[in-house]
Amino acid sequence: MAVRVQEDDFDLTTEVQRLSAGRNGIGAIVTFTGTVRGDENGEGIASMTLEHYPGMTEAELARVEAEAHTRWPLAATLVIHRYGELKPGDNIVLVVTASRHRQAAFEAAEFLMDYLKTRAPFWKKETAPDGSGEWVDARESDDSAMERWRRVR
Amino acid sequence: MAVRVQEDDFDLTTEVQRLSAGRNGIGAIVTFTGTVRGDENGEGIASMTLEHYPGMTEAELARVEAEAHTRWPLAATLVIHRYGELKPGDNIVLVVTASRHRQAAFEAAEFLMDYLKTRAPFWKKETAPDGSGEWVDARESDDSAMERWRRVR
Amino acid sequence: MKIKILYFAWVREKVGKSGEEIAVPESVVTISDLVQYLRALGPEYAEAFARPDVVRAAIDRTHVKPSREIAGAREIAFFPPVTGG
Amino acid sequence: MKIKILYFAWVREKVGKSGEEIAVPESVVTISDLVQYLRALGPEYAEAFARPDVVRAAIDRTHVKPSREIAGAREIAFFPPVTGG
Repeated sequence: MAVRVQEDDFDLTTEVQRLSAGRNGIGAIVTFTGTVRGDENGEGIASMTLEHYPGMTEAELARVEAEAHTRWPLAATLVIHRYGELKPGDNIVLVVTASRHRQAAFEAAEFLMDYLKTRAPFWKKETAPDGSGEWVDARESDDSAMERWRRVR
Repeated sequence: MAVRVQEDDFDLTTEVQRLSAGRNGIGAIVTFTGTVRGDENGEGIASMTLEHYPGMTEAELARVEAEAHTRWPLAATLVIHRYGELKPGDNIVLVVTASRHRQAAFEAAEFLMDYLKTRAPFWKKETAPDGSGEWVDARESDDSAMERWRRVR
Repeated sequence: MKIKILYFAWVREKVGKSGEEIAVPESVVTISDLVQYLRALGPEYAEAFARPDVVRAAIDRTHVKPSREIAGAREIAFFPPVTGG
Repeated sequence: MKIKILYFAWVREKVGKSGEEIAVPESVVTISDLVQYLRALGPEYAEAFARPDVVRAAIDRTHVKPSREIAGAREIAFFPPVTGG
Protein backbone atom coordinates (compact mmCIF):
# COMPACT_ATOMS: atom_id res chain seq x y z
CA MET A 1 0.00 0.00 0.00
CA ALA A 2 1.36 3.36 -0.97
CA VAL A 3 0.07 6.87 -1.61
CA ARG A 4 2.03 9.72 -3.13
CA VAL A 5 1.08 13.32 -3.82
CA GLN A 6 3.68 14.97 -6.02
CA GLU A 7 4.37 17.68 -8.56
CA ASP A 8 6.57 15.40 -10.69
CA ASP A 9 5.40 13.05 -13.40
CA PHE A 10 5.40 9.28 -12.91
CA ASP A 11 6.46 6.38 -15.12
CA LEU A 12 4.05 3.50 -15.57
CA THR A 13 6.61 0.72 -16.06
CA THR A 14 8.74 1.87 -13.13
CA GLU A 15 5.80 2.04 -10.75
CA VAL A 16 4.33 -1.32 -11.77
CA GLN A 17 7.70 -3.07 -11.53
CA ARG A 18 8.36 -1.57 -8.11
CA LEU A 19 4.94 -2.68 -6.92
CA SER A 20 5.14 -6.26 -8.17
CA ALA A 21 8.82 -6.96 -7.51
CA GLY A 22 9.33 -9.97 -5.27
CA ARG A 23 5.63 -10.80 -5.07
CA ASN A 24 5.04 -14.32 -6.28
CA GLY A 25 1.28 -14.62 -6.38
CA ILE A 26 0.32 -11.75 -8.68
CA GLY A 27 -1.58 -12.72 -11.82
CA ALA A 28 -3.38 -9.49 -12.66
CA ILE A 29 -2.27 -5.86 -12.63
CA VAL A 30 -4.63 -3.03 -13.53
CA THR A 31 -3.50 0.56 -13.99
CA PHE A 32 -5.64 3.64 -14.43
CA THR A 33 -4.01 6.79 -15.71
CA GLY A 34 -5.99 10.03 -15.78
CA THR A 35 -4.64 12.59 -18.25
CA VAL A 36 -5.36 16.22 -19.12
CA ARG A 37 -7.71 16.38 -22.10
CA GLY A 38 -6.70 19.01 -24.63
CA ASP A 39 -10.25 20.16 -25.20
CA GLU A 40 -13.34 20.49 -23.04
CA ASN A 41 -16.83 21.19 -24.39
CA GLY A 42 -15.30 21.71 -27.79
CA GLU A 43 -12.86 24.39 -26.66
CA GLY A 44 -9.13 23.96 -26.31
CA ILE A 45 -7.36 24.53 -23.02
CA ALA A 46 -3.83 25.87 -22.53
CA SER A 47 -3.18 24.32 -19.14
CA MET A 48 -4.78 22.89 -16.03
CA THR A 49 -3.72 23.76 -12.50
CA LEU A 50 -4.37 21.37 -9.66
CA GLU A 51 -4.70 22.75 -6.15
CA HIS A 52 -4.92 20.42 -3.17
CA TYR A 53 -5.10 20.36 0.61
CA PRO A 54 -1.69 19.15 1.81
CA GLY A 55 -2.05 16.73 4.70
CA MET A 56 -5.71 15.98 4.12
CA THR A 57 -5.02 14.73 0.60
CA GLU A 58 -2.59 12.07 1.77
CA ALA A 59 -4.86 11.11 4.69
CA GLU A 60 -7.91 10.81 2.46
CA LEU A 61 -6.10 8.77 -0.20
CA ALA A 62 -4.73 6.44 2.49
CA ARG A 63 -8.26 5.95 3.90
CA VAL A 64 -9.61 5.14 0.44
CA GLU A 65 -6.77 2.71 -0.21
CA ALA A 66 -7.22 0.97 3.15
CA GLU A 67 -10.94 0.60 2.41
CA ALA A 68 -10.12 -1.13 -0.91
CA HIS A 69 -7.93 -3.63 0.91
CA THR A 70 -10.79 -4.55 3.24
CA ARG A 71 -13.05 -5.25 0.26
CA TRP A 72 -10.79 -7.17 -2.14
CA PRO A 73 -7.85 -9.58 -1.81
CA LEU A 74 -5.16 -7.26 -3.13
CA ALA A 75 -1.46 -8.09 -3.21
CA ALA A 76 -0.50 -4.44 -3.64
CA THR A 77 -1.90 -1.03 -4.53
CA LEU A 78 -0.51 2.36 -5.42
CA VAL A 79 -2.11 5.79 -5.78
CA ILE A 80 -0.16 8.75 -7.16
CA HIS A 81 -1.82 12.13 -7.67
CA ARG A 82 -0.05 15.14 -9.13
CA TYR A 83 -0.62 18.82 -8.34
CA GLY A 84 0.58 22.07 -9.89
CA GLU A 85 0.35 23.24 -13.50
CA LEU A 86 -0.19 20.55 -16.12
CA LYS A 87 -0.42 20.68 -19.91
CA PRO A 88 -2.78 18.79 -22.24
CA GLY A 89 -1.72 15.16 -22.44
CA ASP A 90 0.07 15.28 -19.07
CA ASN A 91 -0.61 12.61 -16.48
CA ILE A 92 -2.78 13.63 -13.50
CA VAL A 93 -3.38 10.49 -11.51
CA LEU A 94 -2.23 6.88 -11.39
CA VAL A 95 -3.94 3.99 -9.65
CA VAL A 96 -2.38 0.52 -9.71
CA THR A 97 -3.96 -2.62 -8.27
CA ALA A 98 -2.40 -6.08 -8.22
CA SER A 99 -4.15 -9.33 -7.31
CA ARG A 100 -4.18 -13.05 -8.12
CA HIS A 101 -7.16 -12.72 -10.44
CA ARG A 102 -8.40 -9.96 -12.68
CA GLN A 103 -11.83 -9.31 -11.17
CA ALA A 104 -10.47 -8.04 -7.86
CA ALA A 105 -7.86 -5.90 -9.61
CA PHE A 106 -10.42 -4.32 -11.96
CA GLU A 107 -13.04 -3.70 -9.30
CA ALA A 108 -10.58 -2.25 -6.80
CA ALA A 109 -9.11 0.11 -9.41
CA GLU A 110 -12.59 1.40 -10.31
CA PHE A 111 -13.46 1.73 -6.65
CA LEU A 112 -10.29 3.69 -5.92
CA MET A 113 -10.95 6.07 -8.80
CA ASP A 114 -14.62 6.56 -7.90
CA TYR A 115 -13.79 7.30 -4.26
CA LEU A 116 -10.82 9.46 -5.08
CA LYS A 117 -12.90 11.56 -7.48
CA THR A 118 -15.47 12.37 -4.82
CA ARG A 119 -13.32 12.50 -1.69
CA ALA A 120 -9.70 13.50 -2.35
CA PRO A 121 -9.35 17.28 -1.84
CA PHE A 122 -8.15 18.34 -5.29
CA TRP A 123 -9.52 21.19 -7.41
CA LYS A 124 -8.88 21.73 -11.09
CA LYS A 125 -8.68 25.12 -12.75
CA GLU A 126 -8.54 25.27 -16.53
CA THR A 127 -6.72 28.08 -18.27
CA ALA A 128 -8.00 28.92 -21.76
CA PRO A 129 -5.65 29.94 -24.60
CA ASP A 130 -6.62 33.60 -23.92
CA GLY A 131 -5.34 33.26 -20.34
CA SER A 132 -8.71 33.28 -18.59
CA GLY A 133 -9.13 30.71 -15.86
CA GLU A 134 -12.14 28.72 -14.76
CA TRP A 135 -12.65 26.24 -11.93
CA VAL A 136 -13.91 22.88 -13.13
CA ASP A 137 -17.36 21.93 -11.85
CA ALA A 138 -17.84 18.62 -10.05
CA ARG A 139 -19.54 16.03 -12.24
CA GLU A 140 -22.76 14.54 -10.95
CA SER A 141 -21.83 11.28 -12.64
CA ASP A 142 -18.89 11.01 -10.25
CA ASP A 143 -21.26 11.08 -7.29
CA SER A 144 -23.46 8.41 -8.81
CA ALA A 145 -20.39 6.31 -9.68
CA MET A 146 -19.46 6.31 -6.01
CA GLU A 147 -23.00 5.52 -4.89
CA ARG A 148 -22.89 2.08 -6.52
CA TRP A 149 -20.25 0.90 -4.05
CA ARG A 150 -22.68 1.64 -1.20
CA ARG A 151 -25.26 -0.63 -2.78
CA VAL A 152 -22.83 -3.42 -3.61
CA ARG A 153 -21.81 -4.24 -0.05
CA MET B 1 -6.76 -0.36 -32.94
CA ALA B 2 -3.91 -2.82 -32.84
CA VAL B 3 -3.37 -6.49 -32.06
CA ARG B 4 0.00 -8.19 -31.64
CA VAL B 5 0.91 -11.82 -30.95
CA GLN B 6 4.56 -12.10 -30.05
CA GLU B 7 7.20 -14.10 -28.20
CA ASP B 8 8.93 -10.97 -26.89
CA ASP B 9 8.04 -9.06 -23.76
CA PHE B 10 6.36 -5.65 -23.88
CA ASP B 11 6.93 -2.40 -22.01
CA LEU B 12 3.94 -0.69 -20.44
CA THR B 13 5.17 2.90 -20.73
CA THR B 14 6.29 2.46 -24.34
CA GLU B 15 2.99 0.95 -25.42
CA VAL B 16 0.82 3.50 -23.64
CA GLN B 17 2.84 6.43 -24.99
CA ARG B 18 2.67 5.05 -28.53
CA LEU B 19 -1.07 4.60 -28.22
CA SER B 20 -1.87 8.04 -26.85
CA ALA B 21 0.68 10.10 -28.81
CA GLY B 22 -0.95 12.87 -30.82
CA ARG B 23 -4.45 12.12 -29.53
CA ASN B 24 -5.87 15.21 -27.91
CA GLY B 25 -9.10 13.97 -26.35
CA ILE B 26 -7.87 11.18 -24.11
CA GLY B 27 -8.62 11.58 -20.40
CA ALA B 28 -8.54 7.97 -19.21
CA ILE B 29 -6.17 5.10 -19.95
CA VAL B 30 -6.68 1.65 -18.46
CA THR B 31 -4.14 -1.14 -18.77
CA PHE B 32 -4.52 -4.75 -17.80
CA THR B 33 -1.40 -6.90 -17.51
CA GLY B 34 -1.74 -10.63 -16.96
CA THR B 35 1.34 -12.25 -15.42
CA VAL B 36 2.53 -15.78 -14.64
CA ARG B 37 1.77 -16.63 -11.02
CA GLY B 38 4.64 -18.42 -9.31
CA ASP B 39 2.34 -20.85 -7.53
CA GLU B 40 -0.91 -22.57 -8.38
CA ASN B 41 -3.05 -24.47 -5.87
CA GLY B 42 -0.28 -24.07 -3.36
CA GLU B 43 2.41 -25.65 -5.56
CA GLY B 44 5.24 -23.79 -7.25
CA ILE B 45 5.68 -23.87 -11.02
CA ALA B 46 8.95 -23.73 -12.94
CA SER B 47 7.58 -22.32 -16.16
CA MET B 48 4.49 -21.90 -18.30
CA THR B 49 4.37 -22.56 -22.02
CA LEU B 50 1.77 -20.86 -24.19
CA GLU B 51 0.73 -22.54 -27.41
CA HIS B 52 -1.52 -20.74 -29.88
CA TYR B 53 -3.13 -21.08 -33.29
CA PRO B 54 -1.24 -18.71 -35.59
CA GLY B 55 -3.58 -16.89 -37.92
CA MET B 56 -6.71 -17.60 -35.92
CA THR B 57 -5.30 -15.89 -32.84
CA GLU B 58 -4.78 -12.59 -34.61
CA ALA B 59 -8.16 -12.86 -36.36
CA GLU B 60 -9.99 -13.61 -33.12
CA LEU B 61 -8.28 -10.82 -31.17
CA ALA B 62 -9.09 -8.36 -33.97
CA ARG B 63 -12.75 -9.42 -33.88
CA VAL B 64 -12.90 -8.95 -30.11
CA GLU B 65 -11.24 -5.55 -30.40
CA ALA B 66 -13.59 -4.40 -33.16
CA GLU B 67 -16.56 -5.48 -31.03
CA ALA B 68 -15.30 -3.32 -28.14
CA HIS B 69 -15.17 -0.30 -30.45
CA THR B 70 -18.81 -0.79 -31.43
CA ARG B 71 -19.83 -0.82 -27.75
CA TRP B 72 -17.80 2.04 -26.25
CA PRO B 73 -16.45 5.38 -27.47
CA LEU B 74 -12.77 4.45 -27.48
CA ALA B 75 -9.98 6.68 -28.74
CA ALA B 76 -7.55 3.78 -29.02
CA THR B 77 -7.03 0.17 -27.96
CA LEU B 78 -4.19 -2.30 -27.96
CA VAL B 79 -4.01 -6.03 -27.29
CA ILE B 80 -0.68 -7.86 -27.00
CA HIS B 81 -0.52 -11.57 -26.20
CA ARG B 82 2.71 -13.50 -25.79
CA TYR B 83 3.40 -17.14 -26.61
CA GLY B 84 6.30 -19.52 -25.92
CA GLU B 85 7.93 -20.39 -22.61
CA LEU B 86 7.42 -17.94 -19.76
CA LYS B 87 8.72 -17.83 -16.19
CA PRO B 88 6.89 -16.85 -12.97
CA GLY B 89 6.40 -13.10 -12.89
CA ASP B 90 6.66 -12.76 -16.69
CA ASN B 91 4.05 -10.81 -18.60
CA ILE B 92 1.50 -12.85 -20.59
CA VAL B 93 -1.01 -10.37 -21.94
CA LEU B 94 -1.53 -6.63 -22.17
CA VAL B 95 -4.78 -4.81 -22.87
CA VAL B 96 -4.84 -1.02 -23.13
CA THR B 97 -7.95 1.11 -23.60
CA ALA B 98 -8.06 4.89 -23.95
CA SER B 99 -11.15 7.06 -23.86
CA ARG B 100 -12.36 10.51 -22.79
CA HIS B 101 -13.82 9.22 -19.54
CA ARG B 102 -12.91 6.40 -17.23
CA GLN B 103 -16.09 4.32 -17.37
CA ALA B 104 -15.71 3.42 -21.04
CA ALA B 105 -12.00 2.66 -20.60
CA PHE B 106 -12.61 0.39 -17.59
CA GLU B 107 -15.58 -1.45 -19.10
CA ALA B 108 -13.88 -1.99 -22.45
CA ALA B 109 -10.73 -3.34 -20.80
CA GLU B 110 -12.76 -5.83 -18.76
CA PHE B 111 -14.76 -6.79 -21.83
CA LEU B 112 -11.60 -7.37 -23.87
CA MET B 113 -10.11 -9.57 -21.16
CA ASP B 114 -13.33 -11.56 -20.65
CA TYR B 115 -13.74 -12.19 -24.37
CA LEU B 116 -10.08 -12.92 -24.94
CA LYS B 117 -10.06 -15.48 -22.11
CA THR B 118 -12.90 -17.47 -23.65
CA ARG B 119 -12.25 -16.98 -27.38
CA ALA B 120 -8.57 -16.40 -28.23
CA PRO B 121 -6.97 -19.75 -29.15
CA PHE B 122 -4.23 -19.98 -26.51
CA TRP B 123 -3.44 -22.94 -24.30
CA LYS B 124 -1.29 -22.89 -21.19
CA LYS B 125 0.87 -25.78 -20.05
CA GLU B 126 2.48 -25.55 -16.62
CA THR B 127 5.79 -27.24 -15.94
CA ALA B 128 6.41 -28.25 -12.31
CA PRO B 129 9.85 -28.01 -10.68
CA ASP B 130 10.25 -31.80 -11.27
CA GLY B 131 9.83 -31.27 -15.02
CA SER B 132 6.34 -32.75 -15.33
CA GLY B 133 3.92 -30.82 -17.48
CA GLU B 134 0.19 -30.28 -17.17
CA TRP B 135 -2.30 -28.45 -19.36
CA VAL B 136 -4.24 -25.78 -17.50
CA ASP B 137 -8.00 -26.42 -17.29
CA ALA B 138 -10.39 -23.73 -18.48
CA ARG B 139 -12.02 -21.86 -15.61
CA GLU B 140 -15.78 -21.87 -15.44
CA SER B 141 -15.66 -18.37 -13.96
CA ASP B 142 -14.21 -17.16 -17.26
CA ASP B 143 -17.29 -18.40 -19.09
CA SER B 144 -19.62 -16.72 -16.64
CA ALA B 145 -17.55 -13.51 -16.83
CA MET B 146 -18.18 -13.43 -20.56
CA GLU B 147 -21.86 -14.22 -20.17
CA ARG B 148 -22.54 -10.92 -18.42
CA TRP B 149 -21.75 -8.98 -21.60
CA ARG B 150 -24.57 -10.85 -23.35
CA ARG B 151 -27.01 -9.69 -20.71
CA VAL B 152 -25.78 -6.10 -20.61
CA ARG B 153 -26.73 -5.22 -24.19
CA MET C 1 -12.21 29.65 20.97
CA LYS C 2 -9.52 30.33 18.36
CA ILE C 3 -9.63 28.12 15.28
CA LYS C 4 -7.40 27.86 12.22
CA ILE C 5 -9.57 28.21 9.12
CA LEU C 6 -8.40 27.25 5.61
CA TYR C 7 -9.94 28.10 2.23
CA PHE C 8 -9.32 26.32 -1.07
CA ALA C 9 -9.98 26.85 -4.79
CA TRP C 10 -12.68 29.44 -5.55
CA VAL C 11 -13.61 29.77 -1.89
CA ARG C 12 -10.00 30.88 -1.30
CA GLU C 13 -10.12 33.28 -4.27
CA LYS C 14 -13.38 34.87 -3.13
CA VAL C 15 -12.38 35.24 0.51
CA GLY C 16 -9.06 36.62 -0.71
CA LYS C 17 -6.82 34.55 1.53
CA SER C 18 -5.82 30.94 1.99
CA GLY C 19 -6.36 30.86 5.73
CA GLU C 20 -6.62 32.73 9.02
CA GLU C 21 -7.03 32.32 12.77
CA ILE C 22 -10.49 33.29 13.92
CA ALA C 23 -11.85 33.77 17.43
CA VAL C 24 -15.22 32.06 17.33
CA PRO C 25 -17.96 33.08 19.82
CA GLU C 26 -19.54 30.35 21.91
CA SER C 27 -22.84 30.67 20.06
CA VAL C 28 -21.17 29.01 17.07
CA VAL C 29 -21.73 25.30 17.63
CA THR C 30 -21.82 23.59 14.22
CA ILE C 31 -20.20 24.00 10.81
CA SER C 32 -23.47 25.63 9.66
CA ASP C 33 -23.25 28.14 12.47
CA LEU C 34 -19.65 28.89 11.52
CA VAL C 35 -20.63 29.51 7.90
CA GLN C 36 -23.33 31.94 9.04
CA TYR C 37 -20.81 33.67 11.28
CA LEU C 38 -18.24 33.97 8.48
CA ARG C 39 -20.82 35.34 6.01
CA ALA C 40 -21.34 38.31 8.31
CA LEU C 41 -17.63 39.19 8.41
CA GLY C 42 -17.69 41.09 5.12
CA PRO C 43 -18.82 41.10 1.48
CA GLU C 44 -15.96 38.81 0.38
CA TYR C 45 -17.15 36.16 2.86
CA ALA C 46 -20.79 36.70 1.89
CA GLU C 47 -19.77 36.12 -1.72
CA ALA C 48 -17.70 33.00 -0.97
CA PHE C 49 -20.51 31.45 1.08
CA ALA C 50 -23.39 32.78 -1.05
CA ARG C 51 -24.56 29.21 -1.64
CA PRO C 52 -23.68 27.48 1.64
CA ASP C 53 -24.95 24.11 0.37
CA VAL C 54 -22.24 24.10 -2.31
CA VAL C 55 -19.32 24.74 0.00
CA ARG C 56 -17.89 21.61 1.62
CA ALA C 57 -16.11 21.42 4.97
CA ALA C 58 -13.48 19.34 6.72
CA ILE C 59 -12.58 19.27 10.42
CA ASP C 60 -9.02 18.25 11.17
CA ARG C 61 -8.63 16.90 7.62
CA THR C 62 -11.75 14.74 7.59
CA HIS C 63 -14.87 15.48 5.53
CA VAL C 64 -17.83 16.54 7.71
CA LYS C 65 -21.48 17.48 7.19
CA PRO C 66 -22.81 21.01 7.99
CA SER C 67 -24.47 19.69 11.15
CA ARG C 68 -21.17 18.55 12.66
CA GLU C 69 -20.21 20.28 15.90
CA ILE C 70 -16.90 22.09 15.86
CA ALA C 71 -15.99 21.70 19.52
CA GLY C 72 -12.37 20.58 19.83
CA ALA C 73 -11.49 21.33 16.21
CA ARG C 74 -7.95 22.52 15.54
CA GLU C 75 -8.28 23.10 11.78
CA ILE C 76 -11.43 23.70 9.74
CA ALA C 77 -11.34 23.90 5.94
CA PHE C 78 -13.91 25.17 3.42
CA PHE C 79 -13.78 24.27 -0.25
CA PRO C 80 -15.91 23.55 -3.35
CA PRO C 81 -16.87 19.98 -4.30
CA VAL C 82 -13.63 18.21 -5.18
CA THR C 83 -12.66 17.70 -8.82
CA GLY C 84 -9.48 15.62 -8.72
CA GLY C 85 -8.68 12.37 -10.48
CA MET D 1 -13.15 -34.06 -50.14
CA LYS D 2 -9.63 -33.39 -48.82
CA ILE D 3 -9.42 -31.16 -45.75
CA LYS D 4 -6.51 -29.79 -43.75
CA ILE D 5 -6.98 -30.72 -40.10
CA LEU D 6 -5.05 -29.10 -37.23
CA TYR D 7 -4.71 -30.20 -33.61
CA PHE D 8 -3.65 -28.08 -30.64
CA ALA D 9 -2.57 -28.54 -27.01
CA TRP D 10 -3.49 -31.91 -25.51
CA VAL D 11 -5.55 -32.87 -28.56
CA ARG D 12 -2.33 -32.51 -30.56
CA GLU D 13 -0.34 -34.50 -28.01
CA LYS D 14 -2.86 -37.35 -27.94
CA VAL D 15 -3.27 -37.58 -31.70
CA GLY D 16 0.51 -37.42 -31.95
CA LYS D 17 0.72 -34.81 -34.70
CA SER D 18 -0.06 -31.15 -35.19
CA GLY D 19 -1.96 -31.60 -38.42
CA GLU D 20 -2.69 -33.67 -41.52
CA GLU D 21 -4.60 -33.77 -44.78
CA ILE D 22 -7.55 -36.12 -44.62
CA ALA D 23 -9.85 -37.38 -47.37
CA VAL D 24 -13.29 -37.14 -45.84
CA PRO D 25 -16.12 -39.38 -47.19
CA GLU D 26 -19.35 -37.69 -48.29
CA SER D 27 -21.26 -39.15 -45.37
CA VAL D 28 -19.39 -36.75 -43.10
CA VAL D 29 -21.53 -33.60 -43.08
CA THR D 30 -21.00 -31.81 -39.76
CA ILE D 31 -18.19 -31.26 -37.26
CA SER D 32 -19.83 -33.96 -35.09
CA ASP D 33 -19.71 -36.40 -38.00
CA LEU D 34 -16.05 -35.56 -38.53
CA VAL D 35 -15.24 -36.22 -34.88
CA GLN D 36 -16.96 -39.63 -35.11
CA TYR D 37 -15.03 -40.37 -38.29
CA LEU D 38 -11.70 -39.40 -36.71
CA ARG D 39 -12.36 -41.48 -33.57
CA ALA D 40 -12.50 -44.59 -35.75
CA LEU D 41 -9.09 -43.93 -37.32
CA GLY D 42 -7.12 -45.42 -34.43
CA PRO D 43 -6.68 -45.60 -30.67
CA GLU D 44 -4.78 -42.26 -30.53
CA TYR D 45 -7.77 -40.51 -32.14
CA ALA D 46 -10.22 -42.39 -29.91
CA GLU D 47 -8.22 -41.17 -26.93
CA ALA D 48 -8.02 -37.55 -28.13
CA PHE D 49 -11.77 -37.40 -28.81
CA ALA D 50 -12.83 -39.61 -25.88
CA ARG D 51 -15.02 -36.76 -24.59
CA PRO D 52 -16.20 -35.07 -27.78
CA ASP D 53 -18.11 -32.41 -25.85
CA VAL D 54 -14.84 -31.10 -24.39
CA VAL D 55 -13.03 -30.70 -27.70
CA ARG D 56 -13.69 -27.40 -29.48
CA ALA D 57 -13.57 -26.81 -33.22
CA ALA D 58 -12.86 -24.00 -35.67
CA ILE D 59 -13.54 -23.86 -39.39
CA ASP D 60 -11.27 -21.57 -41.35
CA ARG D 61 -10.13 -19.91 -38.11
CA THR D 62 -13.58 -19.17 -36.71
CA HIS D 63 -15.12 -20.93 -33.70
CA VAL D 64 -17.97 -23.25 -34.69
CA LYS D 65 -20.45 -25.53 -32.93
CA PRO D 66 -20.47 -29.34 -33.43
CA SER D 67 -23.60 -29.05 -35.59
CA ARG D 68 -21.87 -26.80 -38.14
CA GLU D 69 -21.61 -28.29 -41.65
CA ILE D 70 -18.11 -28.61 -43.01
CA ALA D 71 -18.89 -28.19 -46.70
CA GLY D 72 -16.44 -25.73 -48.26
CA ALA D 73 -14.03 -25.78 -45.30
CA ARG D 74 -10.35 -25.41 -46.14
CA GLU D 75 -8.97 -25.78 -42.60
CA ILE D 76 -10.57 -27.41 -39.58
CA ALA D 77 -8.96 -27.24 -36.13
CA PHE D 78 -9.64 -29.21 -32.94
CA PHE D 79 -8.49 -28.06 -29.53
CA PRO D 80 -9.36 -27.99 -25.80
CA PRO D 81 -11.23 -25.03 -24.25
CA VAL D 82 -8.90 -22.04 -24.53
CA THR D 83 -6.89 -20.90 -21.50
CA GLY D 84 -5.11 -17.73 -22.63
CA GLY D 85 -5.08 -14.32 -21.06
